[in-house]
Amino acid sequence: MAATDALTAPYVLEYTYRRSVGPVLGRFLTGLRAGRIEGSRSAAGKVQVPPSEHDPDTGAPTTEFVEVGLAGVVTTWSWATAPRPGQPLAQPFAWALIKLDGADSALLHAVDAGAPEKMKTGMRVKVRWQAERTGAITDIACFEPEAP
Amino acid sequence: MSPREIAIVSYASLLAVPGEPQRDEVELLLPVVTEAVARSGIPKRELGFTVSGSCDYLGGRPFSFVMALDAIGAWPPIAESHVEMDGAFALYEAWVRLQCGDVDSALVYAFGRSTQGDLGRVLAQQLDPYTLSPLWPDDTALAALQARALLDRGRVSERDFAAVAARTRGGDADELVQRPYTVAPLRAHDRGTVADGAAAVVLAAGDLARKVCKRPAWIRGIDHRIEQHQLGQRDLTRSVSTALAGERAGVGKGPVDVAELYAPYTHQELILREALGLGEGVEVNPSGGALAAHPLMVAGLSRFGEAAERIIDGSANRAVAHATSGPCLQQNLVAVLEAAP
Amino acid sequence: MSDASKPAKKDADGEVRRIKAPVKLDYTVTAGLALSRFLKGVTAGKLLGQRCGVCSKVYVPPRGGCPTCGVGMGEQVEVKDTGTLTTFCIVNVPFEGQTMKLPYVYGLIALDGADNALHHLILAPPEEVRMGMRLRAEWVPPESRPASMEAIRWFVPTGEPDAPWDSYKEHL
Amino acid sequence: MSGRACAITGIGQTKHASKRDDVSIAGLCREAALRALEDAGLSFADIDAVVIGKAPDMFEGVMMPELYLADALGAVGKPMMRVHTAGSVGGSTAIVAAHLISSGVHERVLTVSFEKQSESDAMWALSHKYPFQPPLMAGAGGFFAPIVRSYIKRSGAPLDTGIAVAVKDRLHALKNPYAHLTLPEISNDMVKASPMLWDPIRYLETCPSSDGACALVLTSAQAARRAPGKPAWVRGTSMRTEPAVFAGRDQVSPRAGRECAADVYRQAGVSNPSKQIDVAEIYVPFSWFEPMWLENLGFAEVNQGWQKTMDGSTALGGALPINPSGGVLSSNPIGASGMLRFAEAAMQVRGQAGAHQVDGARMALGHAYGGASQFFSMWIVSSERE
Repeated sequence: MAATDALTAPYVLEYTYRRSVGPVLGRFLTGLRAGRIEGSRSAAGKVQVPPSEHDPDTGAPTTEFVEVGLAGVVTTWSWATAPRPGQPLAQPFAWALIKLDGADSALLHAVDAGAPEKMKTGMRVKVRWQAERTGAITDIACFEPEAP
Repeated sequence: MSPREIAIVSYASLLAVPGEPQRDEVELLLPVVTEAVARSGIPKRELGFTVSGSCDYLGGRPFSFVMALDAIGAWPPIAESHVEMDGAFALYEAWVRLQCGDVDSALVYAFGRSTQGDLGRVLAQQLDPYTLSPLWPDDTALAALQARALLDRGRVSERDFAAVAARTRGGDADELVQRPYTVAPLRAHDRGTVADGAAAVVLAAGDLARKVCKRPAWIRGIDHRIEQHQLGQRDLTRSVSTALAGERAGVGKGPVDVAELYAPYTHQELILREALGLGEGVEVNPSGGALAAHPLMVAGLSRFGEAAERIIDGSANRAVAHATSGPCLQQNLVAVLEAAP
Repeated sequence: MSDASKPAKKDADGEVRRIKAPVKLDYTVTAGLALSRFLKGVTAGKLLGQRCGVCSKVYVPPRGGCPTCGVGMGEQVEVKDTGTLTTFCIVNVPFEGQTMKLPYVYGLIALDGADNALHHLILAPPEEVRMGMRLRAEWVPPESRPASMEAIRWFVPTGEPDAPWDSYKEHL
Repeated sequence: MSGRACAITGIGQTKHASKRDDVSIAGLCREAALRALEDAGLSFADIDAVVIGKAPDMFEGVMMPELYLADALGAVGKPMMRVHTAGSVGGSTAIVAAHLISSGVHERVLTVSFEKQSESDAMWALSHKYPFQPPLMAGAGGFFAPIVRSYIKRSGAPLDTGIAVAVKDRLHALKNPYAHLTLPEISNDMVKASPMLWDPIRYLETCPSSDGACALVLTSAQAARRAPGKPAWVRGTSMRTEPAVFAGRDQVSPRAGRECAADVYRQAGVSNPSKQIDVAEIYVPFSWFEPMWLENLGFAEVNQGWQKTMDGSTALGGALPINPSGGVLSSNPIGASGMLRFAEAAMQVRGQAGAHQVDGARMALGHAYGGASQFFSMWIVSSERE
């Protein structure tokens, strides 16, 4: 059988899942909609953003929330030359882990920096909100350099 | 209770080359299973346990492992299990099953037709569904965060990444490092070539292994560990789960001749070498590893098979096999294989 | 723009309770070698099975391997487009992508010359459908035949006497 | 069972419902896990390894969810595995976890299975059109209804056998506070009047679609000594598989099921299952599968399983109570359904089944099956270690 003999066909897996988020993520997403970022605080005092549903050390349910800053520090980054469908920005941007002021863990999001030369580990970035917010991680449109 | 002596006694694999006729899962797997079983010298009907690894998302339809059963001829009925993970974790399940003592051999297989979809988008489904996957980060974007963190830590450079690529898949490191970025600081050669493939391994215990194989690859230690999922909660420059699994498997108890490490990205090989304490003298990924060909769900089991082959063919006495799963080396499995039980 | 930012639902107290997560993944899938041969036959109006070289059973459609022997299938065998309905169900459930008007019959058909039974639609008044009923394929016209089992639109009764129980009881 | 003794010291499950809108996927799993840990007198920190199981990832749209769940289930720094053997997965997952104990590899293992079915739609996930494949079959009911028809033809069972099972299991569910379906008004007439979906299967003869999770803590005998409650002991485990389609296949009473049962009976020293087994939780997603499995499992002669159903033997208070929890017909979080059977068997021999307790139950069978009636997993648990 020749190389081209097997039949092939396009196939699309398409569906819209409906996720219930539970109380902890619900609070986080409600905060985003209101323009506020909240993390969880563990018994040992560690602040996680996004919040964890449980204490990372003990496994106990999260009960304490802390509002953190809307700006923070890039702990590491990469540069997406050709953004893919669904990603936060259509033009080239940086993926970054961002430790928000007051948080002990870093959040993954995009940074609209224009060019990779503008990116640096340790730089400060701030939230750019979506104009219309619905209560989703995408309510944060992206981050942008704090001082241009 | 000291663990029972278990060895890899045979291995076979098939990587589909682009442009070949398009085999389906069964057609990829059937010759591989047939060859591994034939090489083991154990009649198929006598194998005590069968376990496989695969993932539905590679083809986008549920129950892919059910269709693949035709490749093994499960009749009369067989004692069988399946993990929705890399086949290396299926091998771990088989090892545990053999430790129970009532069966002496097992067939482990894996298949993955990873080229059917856009792997970058497919792997985004692996992430926290509330805060990560809605952003659709692709695997390269995340691996590049890890690579940058490693560069920032110092001691390694992008040229070191290129050197890993040059060693395992050919090319000149100085030339490779001049090429354009895909997702900076990574370039095309830093990511494994996505491939379709299948692999199978036969395990046997004690005297049966000695009977069917001249130099069985004895599993002297095996362990796996998982880490936090959120990248922002880990030190991405170190693989603590690999270090712990390696320690539990006994990697440091003797000299290592060869290591087959499942590193889908060049910089991850560097992180894994460090976590396992593998010095300059250790030959790493003579097979080309997951960089030369990266069939998901198969690449980990292949590392076990390739490492075992080096023991079986007499070219190594002590080997390390490693498999990973998840974004940026979240989960890691390590085994030590030796010529002497 | 993000295809993930669909509005979240909220309850009366305003707390976000759920999110919508649209997923769209594009694949190119293969029918594999054995099924491709069969499907090309189907578009030409032929049902080409394969016989296992070990157990001699004929499978239609052929499979990548013999399910009981775990070996590649051998000799190609053309089977008839007539057969016996071994068992069936009457579908009364609406679902997305359905092509038949409810209620309709769906069953297992042992084709003459094949050793397995295949699933397909039966076009007949549900109350008249019986186990053992003799059927024949009704093909989609050649110019519009797809490369799938849907090249056969459905099976219809031939009007022959029912097959005896012993002739199909192994195909349940 | 081979290897070291394995004890079940903790059992937990969620309240099952068509939509557990109050929890995330992790929250659902943790609800069951925390109950199992509390029952075992342990915390996440005491656990050596975690094994999770669920049916296809596409049900929730999370690929390899063990990665995302590692933190929530206390697995960070530990071994974690994910099993998937179709509908039998909940049972297989418990067996893989039991092997981690009986092999001597670990002392305390947490195993969790779940399905959050409401995040998608099972019919969509199971019936969407894939290139080159045969026309749509209308979900699991469309697949299994012809097999039920074959059973009726072969056995000559009265046509209301399925109705009897549907009523009995729903009456049992009324005694189970975790059950999804609670139909106090259930009756033969009500089942009979429900729509015929996949003739011969009526709406009320089918299982619901549920959100839910189940968790078990398994330990070595030594670790079980420190458990606050009485353990159940695993006396046998078995898994068997056969191909989905082959010439001459008996889909009504698959050989894999018969051999799986024979294997697990042998390990537990059971020569007469009807006599020696006090209660069985078997996987009955469509009511007719009770008589079919009674035969396949050796509780009844071939073609006579329906007699036990019809004479009341399988109801609570009967000679061989089947599915005192209400079974899959009352709660069906698919990935967890098998483990719920295994868990109920263990609850029965521990005497902790409350209103659905079978008096004096000492030996119980947990059973699950999946795929095209081709994957089987079973365990036998007992109040006695040997």
